[in-house]
Amino acid sequence: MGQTLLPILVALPFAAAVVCLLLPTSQSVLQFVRLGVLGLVFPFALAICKVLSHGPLEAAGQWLRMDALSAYHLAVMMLVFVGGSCFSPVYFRKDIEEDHFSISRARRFGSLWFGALGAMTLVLSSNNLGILWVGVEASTLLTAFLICIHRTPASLEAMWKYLIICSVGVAFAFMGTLLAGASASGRLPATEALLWTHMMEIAPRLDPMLIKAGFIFLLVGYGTKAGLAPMHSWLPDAHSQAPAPVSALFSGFLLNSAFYCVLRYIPIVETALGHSGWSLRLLVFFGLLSILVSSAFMVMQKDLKRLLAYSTVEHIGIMAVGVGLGSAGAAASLFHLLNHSLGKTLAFLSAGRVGQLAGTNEIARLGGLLRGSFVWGVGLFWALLILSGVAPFAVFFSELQTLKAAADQGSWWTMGLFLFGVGVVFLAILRHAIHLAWAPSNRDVSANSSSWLEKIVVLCPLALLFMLGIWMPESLQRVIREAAAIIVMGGRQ
Amino acid sequence: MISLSQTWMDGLLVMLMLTNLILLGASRLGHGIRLIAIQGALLGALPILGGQHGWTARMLFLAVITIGLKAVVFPWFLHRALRAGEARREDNPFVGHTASVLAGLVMLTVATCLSARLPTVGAGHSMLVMPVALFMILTGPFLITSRRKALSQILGYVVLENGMYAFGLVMLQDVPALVELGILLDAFVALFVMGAAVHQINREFDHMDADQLDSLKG
Amino acid sequence: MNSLVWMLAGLILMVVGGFASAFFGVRRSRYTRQIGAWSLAAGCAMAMIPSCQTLWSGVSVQLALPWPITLGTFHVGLDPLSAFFAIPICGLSFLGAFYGMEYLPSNSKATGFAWAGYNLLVASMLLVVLARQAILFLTAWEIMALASFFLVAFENERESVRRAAWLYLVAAHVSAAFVAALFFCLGHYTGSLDFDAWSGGSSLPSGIGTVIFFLALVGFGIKAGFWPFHIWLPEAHPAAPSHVSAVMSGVMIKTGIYGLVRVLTFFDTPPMSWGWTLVGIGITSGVLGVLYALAQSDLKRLLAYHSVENIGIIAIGLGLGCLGLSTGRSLLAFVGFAGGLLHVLNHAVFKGLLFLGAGSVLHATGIRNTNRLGGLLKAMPVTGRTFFIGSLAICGLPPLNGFVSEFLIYFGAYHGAVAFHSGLIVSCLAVVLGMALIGGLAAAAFTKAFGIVFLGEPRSREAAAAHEAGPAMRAAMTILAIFCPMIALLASSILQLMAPVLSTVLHVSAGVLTSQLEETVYFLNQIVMISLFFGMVAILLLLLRRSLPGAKNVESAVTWDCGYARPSARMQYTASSFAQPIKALFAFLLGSHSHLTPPRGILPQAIASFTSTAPDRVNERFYHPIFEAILKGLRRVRVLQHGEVQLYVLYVAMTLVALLIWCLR
Amino acid sequence: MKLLSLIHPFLALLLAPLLLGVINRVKAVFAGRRGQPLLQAYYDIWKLLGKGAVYSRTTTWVFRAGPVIGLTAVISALMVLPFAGQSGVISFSCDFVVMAYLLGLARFFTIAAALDTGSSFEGMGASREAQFSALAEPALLLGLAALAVQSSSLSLSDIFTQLNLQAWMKVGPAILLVAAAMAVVLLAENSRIPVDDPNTHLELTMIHEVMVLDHGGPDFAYILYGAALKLWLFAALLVNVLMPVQASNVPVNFAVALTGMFVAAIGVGVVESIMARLRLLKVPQLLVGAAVLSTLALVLLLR
Repeated sequence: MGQTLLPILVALPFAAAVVCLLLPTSQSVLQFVRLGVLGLVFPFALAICKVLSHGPLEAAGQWLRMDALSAYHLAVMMLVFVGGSCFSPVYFRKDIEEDHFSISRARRFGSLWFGALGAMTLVLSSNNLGILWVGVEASTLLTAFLICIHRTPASLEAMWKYLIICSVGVAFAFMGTLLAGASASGRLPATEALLWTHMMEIAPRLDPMLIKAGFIFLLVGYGTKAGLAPMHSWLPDAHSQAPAPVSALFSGFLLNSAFYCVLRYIPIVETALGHSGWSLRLLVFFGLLSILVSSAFMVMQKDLKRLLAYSTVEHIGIMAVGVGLGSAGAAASLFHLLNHSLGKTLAFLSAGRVGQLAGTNEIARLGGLLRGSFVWGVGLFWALLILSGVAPFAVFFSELQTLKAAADQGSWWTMGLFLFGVGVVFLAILRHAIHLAWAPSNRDVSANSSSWLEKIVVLCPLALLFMLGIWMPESLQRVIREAAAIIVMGGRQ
Repeated sequence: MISLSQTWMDGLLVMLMLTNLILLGASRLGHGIRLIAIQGALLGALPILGGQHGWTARMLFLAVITIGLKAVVFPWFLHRALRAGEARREDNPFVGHTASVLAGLVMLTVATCLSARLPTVGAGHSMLVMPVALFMILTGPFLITSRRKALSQILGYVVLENGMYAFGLVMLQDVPALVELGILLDAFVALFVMGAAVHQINREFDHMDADQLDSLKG
Repeated sequence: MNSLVWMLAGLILMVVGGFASAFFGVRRSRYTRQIGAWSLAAGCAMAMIPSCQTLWSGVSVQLALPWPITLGTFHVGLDPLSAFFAIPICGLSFLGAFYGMEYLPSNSKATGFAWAGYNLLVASMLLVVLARQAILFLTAWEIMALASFFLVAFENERESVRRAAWLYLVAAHVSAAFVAALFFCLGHYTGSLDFDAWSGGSSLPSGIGTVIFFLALVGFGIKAGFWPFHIWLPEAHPAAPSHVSAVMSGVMIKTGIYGLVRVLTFFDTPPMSWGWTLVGIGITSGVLGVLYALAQSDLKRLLAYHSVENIGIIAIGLGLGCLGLSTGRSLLAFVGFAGGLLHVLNHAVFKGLLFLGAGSVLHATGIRNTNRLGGLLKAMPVTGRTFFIGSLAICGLPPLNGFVSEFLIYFGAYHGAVAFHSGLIVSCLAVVLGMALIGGLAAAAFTKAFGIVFLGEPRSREAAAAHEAGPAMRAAMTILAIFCPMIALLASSILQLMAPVLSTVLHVSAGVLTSQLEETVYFLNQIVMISLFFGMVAILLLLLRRSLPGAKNVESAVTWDCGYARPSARMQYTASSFAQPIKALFAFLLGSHSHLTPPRGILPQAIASFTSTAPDRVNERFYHPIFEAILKGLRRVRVLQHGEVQLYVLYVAMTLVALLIWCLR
Repeated sequence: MKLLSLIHPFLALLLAPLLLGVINRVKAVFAGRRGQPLLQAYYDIWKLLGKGAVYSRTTTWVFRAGPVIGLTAVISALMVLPFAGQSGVISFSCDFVVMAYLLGLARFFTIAAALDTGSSFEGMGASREAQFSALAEPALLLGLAALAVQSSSLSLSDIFTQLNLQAWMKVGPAILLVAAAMAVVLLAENSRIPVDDPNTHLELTMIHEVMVLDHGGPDFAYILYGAALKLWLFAALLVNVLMPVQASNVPVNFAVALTGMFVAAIGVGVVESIMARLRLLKVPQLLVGAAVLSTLALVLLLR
C-alpha cells in the first residue's frame, strides 16, 4: 500500500503543476488550484489515516517514509493549502478585473503553488536526510518566484533577499547534513547512511563532535528558513510583499516545514549525546531570542503584513521553546503548530483582503473594521486576538502547555522571559487590533459585503480554534503524543 | 603513510585555498568569474586524483559533470549576466580588497582551529579537507556580506557551495549519488534562479547594486 | 441531582442567552434586551439558589467532569468561600441587568453584543469562583477579562475609551501571566494542577511559599486594583456602560480578592511578612485611593478610585487576619477575615449602587464632570436619595453596612494593638491611623460627590434639564439602597452565616469558631442597639420639630449670600474648589499639576484660566519610565532590520561561527 | 447596664448649654465686660424653637435633615460615654469607634446641608470642615488607641476605669500627651479658637458658623443644642482622662466630674480669650500636631 501511495503523493502535486501550465485562462487556473487542492485532500487524508492507524508507511527502499510526526505536519499543511487555495480566486479576482493577472502569471502562480506543495510533501515524506534537504531547497526556489507574482520593485527586492539569505541558510543546512552523514561514516554501510531510521538505530554510536557541529549547521541553516531570530531578517520583507495567499502559505507552513527538518534531527542528536539536552537548550535559546526580537518589532510596527510576519517569528520561537522543554513541551509545540497555522493563515488572508480593498497595508490608515459586517475585518480582528493568545482559543492553551512544561522542568528563567516576551507581543498586537477595529479611518472597507464562501473561509478556522480550545479530541491528543514521542526519542518508548 | 593520491589531493586543496584568497582580493568581476571556473575545475579533479579506490565509472562521471557545470556552464552563464549589466568592477566594497585578504587569513585561522577540534573521518583522507572546506564556507558568506554587486554575491554563494562540495566529495565518496545530485541540483538551480532574479532586478532597477535594495526595513 | 449541575446550567443559559441577544441585535430586533436581560436574570437565579444553600448549610459540593484538553479537567466545586463570592456576583449582576435594559440604547447593533459581553462576563466570574483546577480557572479568568474588555470598549468611537480598553486588557493579561506562573509554580512542587492537591501547602520547600504569595499578590492584586497595580481601574471603569462599571467595580475586582483568599487557604500558617505586606498595601491603597478620588472631577473616575480605597480596606482586613493566623490570635484572625470579607459584600452593594446612580446622572444629563452638574436631587429624587445612602455607606458611617465591616477591622486593629506583640502592634496602629484618615477623607470625597452633583443649583443647561431614571433603573438602585441598612441591622446573623466561610479560610471546623463568633456577635448587637436608639431619637426629634408652634410658619427665599440679591449658579462652590484645600495639603502625595494664566492689566483682555489635574503618580513615576525604557530598548533592537541584505547574511554567518566556536571550544 | 449609667445622659442633656454660658462669661470677664447671662444659651434655644423657618428655594430635604440627624447623632454618641466613674449606657469593645463615627455622621449631614443651599460661603465652610475633620479623626482615634494600650482594654468604660492614679504614676507623661491631643481635638471639633471663631462676623473666615448661615428657627435651635452637647461630649472625654477619680461615693464622683466639666469650660474660655485665631493654612499643622502627640504617647507607652 505505502509502496505506491507515498510516491503518488509526492508526484501528484507536480503533475498538477504541469497541468496548470496548460490551462487556457487565468480564471480556469485559479479554479483548478482550488479544486485540485481540494481533490488532493483525499489521497493525503488516506495516507494520514493509514499512518495513524497502522503505523509508519515506507516506500522506495525506505527513502520515503511517513510516521506520525510527518502525518501530523502533512495534515496541517493541507489545512493551510486548502485555506489558501479557496481564497486565491477571491483575492485575484480584483487583479483579473484590472488586467494585472495575465494568463502567464496565472500559470506561473498555479504551477509554483502546486510545486511548493509537492516539494513540501517531499520534505515531509522523506526518510533520507539528503532528500529532506533537497525538498527544502526545492521549496525555497519554487516559492521565491511566488513572492513576485506581481512584479514590483519592492517584491523583487523581497525576493532577492529571500533568495540570498535562504540559499545561504539552506547551504549551511546541506553542510550540516554532510557532517551528520560524516558522523555516521564507518558505522553504517554507505548505501544506508543518511537514512533517518538507520541513523536513529546507531545514534548512540555517532561521533559526538561531528554531530554537534552538524547540528549547529543544521539549526542555523534550517533555522534561517524557519525564521528563528537572528536569521529571520528575510521574513518580514517576503511576507509583506507577497500576495496574501502566498504570505499565508509562507507563515502557515513553509517555515514549519523547515522547522520540521530540525525536529527530525533532534532525537538523533540527543541520543548521540546521551540525552544531555544540549540541542534542546540551543532551541530554547533561539526560541526565546525569537520571541524577544520579534516583540521589539511588533510594538511600533506600521505595516500590517509585517506585523503578522513578526508574529510568525514569535510563534516559531514559541514552538522552538516548547520543543526545547522535553516531551510535554514538544506536545505543546506541535499543538501550537496547528493553532498557529490556522490562525496565521486566517490573519494573512484577512489582512490581504482588507489591504487590497483599502489600498494600503499601513495600520495607521486602516480602521473601523468592526463597524460594518465585513467578514474579513472580523476575521482579521479575531485572528490578531487569537494569535496574541486570548482565551478560550487554542493558542492560549498551547502557550499554557508550554509554560507548564517550563515550570515542570524548573526552568524559571525560561518561564519568565517567555512570559515577558509574550506579554510585550500581546500589548503590541492588542494596540494594533484595537486601532484596526474601531479607529476612525477614511479608508473604510467595512461596508463591503462578502460571499458565503468567504464567510466559510473566515469562520471555519475561528470555529476550529475555538473548538480546539475548549474541547480537544482524544484522537488528536493521541496523534500529538505519538508525534512528540518521535521528536523526543525517535519514536521508541 | 602518505600515499600519492593524498599528495595530489593536498595539492588540489591548497590550490583551492589560494584561489579563494585571490578571489577575496579580486576587484574585477570578470576576474572573479574566471577564478570560480578554476575552482570548478579543481573540484572536478578532486575525485579523480584523490580517489582511494582507483577510478570508477561513477567518479569519472562525477568529475565530468562537475567540470562541465562548474567550470564551463556556470561561468558562461555568469558572464552573460555580467555583460547584461553595466558594472564591470566591484569598485567600492564594504570591506576593501586588501582588508578582505587579511580577513581571509583570519578566517583561515579560525577554520583551522575549528577543524582541529573535529575528528577526522576515514583514515585515508587528507588533513586539509576540513580546514579548506570550512574556510570556503566562511569565505562565501563573507563575500556576500562585504560586496555590493549582486553578481559578487552570487560568486560568494558559489564559493560556499564549492566548499561544501569539496567536503562532500572527499568525506562521503561512498554515499550513493544522492548527495552529489543534491549538490548539483542546488548549485544548478540556485545559479539559474539567482541569475534569473538578477536579470529581473536589472530590468526593474537599472542597476545591480544589492546594497541599494534596502527600501524594506523595520 | 448535584446542585452544581444546576448552577452550570444557569451559566450556560446566561451565555446562550447573551449570544442569542447578539444575534437578535444584529437584526435590530426589539427582543434584544429582553432576551439578554431575562436569560441573565434566570441564570443568576439558578446560580443563586445552590450558592445560598451551600452558605446556609456549610456543605461543599464538587463536580469533576472529563474535559478533553491536555492539562485540564473540568473540576468545579462550591464551598462556602465560593458561595460567599458567588452571591454578590449573582445579585448585583441580576440588578445590573434590569438597569441595563433601560440604560443601553434600545435598538442599536452594539446593544446585542453588549448583552453578550455582559452575560459572558457574569458567567465567567461565576466560573472563576467555582473552578477547582488551574487551567479551568485561568480560562475563566481570561474570558472574564476578554468579555469585560469588549464592554469597556463599548463607546469605541472615543480615543480615550480605546486607550482605556487597551490598558485594561493588557493589565488583565499581565495579571493572568502572574497567576499562571503562580499555578505552575505550585504545580511544579505538588505535581498537580488541582486546587485540592494544593491545600495544606506546608509541603513546599521553605521560601517557595513566599514566592507564591507574592506572585498571587501581584497577579490577583492587578485584578483587584491594589496600589500600585490599580492604574487600569480609573481608566476602564468610567469607560464602560454604567451597569457594567457597577458589576466590574462591585464584583469583578473582587475575584482578585477571591483568588488571594483562595491561595491563602492553601497555607496553614502564613509568615508575619505576608500580613505586613497586605496591611501595608491596604493602607497605601486606601489612603492614596481616596486622595486621588478626591482630586477627580469625573464622577465615574472618582468612584473608580474609591474602589481602590475599598480594596485597600479589604486588604487591611485580610492582612490583619493573616497576622492573627501567624501569631496564633484566633480572635484577630477571625475578625480580620470577617471584616475583609464582609467588606467585599458591602462594597459590592454600595459601589454597585453608586455606579448605577452615576449612570443615571450620565444618562439624564450626558455629563460626567461634577463641576458642571448640580441640583439634581430635585429632578431625580430617587437617584439622589439612593446615591445619598450609598455615599453614607461607603464612608463607613453608622447605621449603614459599610460601618459594620470597617468596625470589625477597627476592632481587629485595636485588639492587636493591645496585645503587646511587637510584630503586631506597629502594623495595627498603622491600621488605626490609616483607617481614620481614610474615613475622614472618604467623608470629604462623598460630601463633595453628593453635594456638588445633587445639591445646590444646576451648573449647566444639561443639568437643569435632567429627568429621573426609568422604573427599572430606579428599582435596581432602590433595592441596593435598601440592602445598605439591612446588612447593617442583620450583621450578626450575616456573620453567623459567614462562619463556614471563615472556617474554610482559617482551616478550622466551624465549631471551633463559636467563642469568637459569640464575642463578635455581642458587639454587633450592641451596634444594632445604638442604631435603633439612633432611629428612635431621630423620629422623636422629627416629631418634636413638627409639633413646634412655628412648624407651619415656613417662608421661602433665596439663599443668603451676604446681601447679594441675585446669586447665580456659577457663584457656587465647585467640586474642584471643594477639594482644593485637601489637594493642596496632600500635594506631596498627589503631585497634582496646576496651570495658571492670571489676568493681566487693569482691564484684562486675554482670558485668564486655571486648570488643575491629578495624573496618577504611579503612572507618571513608575510605569511610564519603565515603559519608556522598554520602548527605548526595543527601538535599539529595531536597528537590526535596516534593509541591507548583506548584513542579514552576516547575522546568519555570525550566528553560525559563534555557535561553532562556542560548541567546539 | 446600671441605672446609674443613665444619669450621665440626662445630666448632659440638661447642663450642656450651660457650658456655653460659662465659656462666654469667662471671655466677658477677660474682656472686662459683664457679659451674657450664664443661661443665655437656654434662652436662645427656647426662643428659636418658638420661631418659624425660612428656607431657601434651592434647598431640599437634606437641608432640613441636617440639624435633626446632627443632634440625634450626638445624643446617640453620648450613650457610650462613661462619666464620673459610671460606665456608659452601652458599653462594648471599641465603642469609641462608634462614637467617632456617629460624630462623623453628624458632620456628613451638616456638610451636606450646607452644600444644599448652593451658597458659595457655605460651600467654603463645608470644604474646610471636611478637611479639618479628616485630620482630627486620626488624632482622636490614635489618642484613644494610646489609652486602650495603656489599659489593655477596648471599651471606653473599661479604659477609664483602668485609668486611675496608679496609671498616672506609671505613665503620667504619656497620658498627659494624650490629654493634650484630646484638648486640641476638642477645640477643633467644637469650632473654638484657635481653629475657628464662633463669634466672628466675617463669613470668609468662618468654618462651622458659616455652614449654618441659612439655618434659622427650630433648625438652628437643634444645631445650637447639638453643638453644646458635642462640647459636653469632648469635655467629658477630657475630664475622664485628666480626673481619674473613682471614689466609692457616687455623689462625690459626680460632683468632682461636674466640677471638672466646668473647669474644662473655663479652660476653653481662657484659651479663647488669650489666643488669636490661627490662619486657616496653619490649622492642619495643629491637627497633625495633635496626631503626633497621640503617636508620641503610644511610643512612650510601648517603650
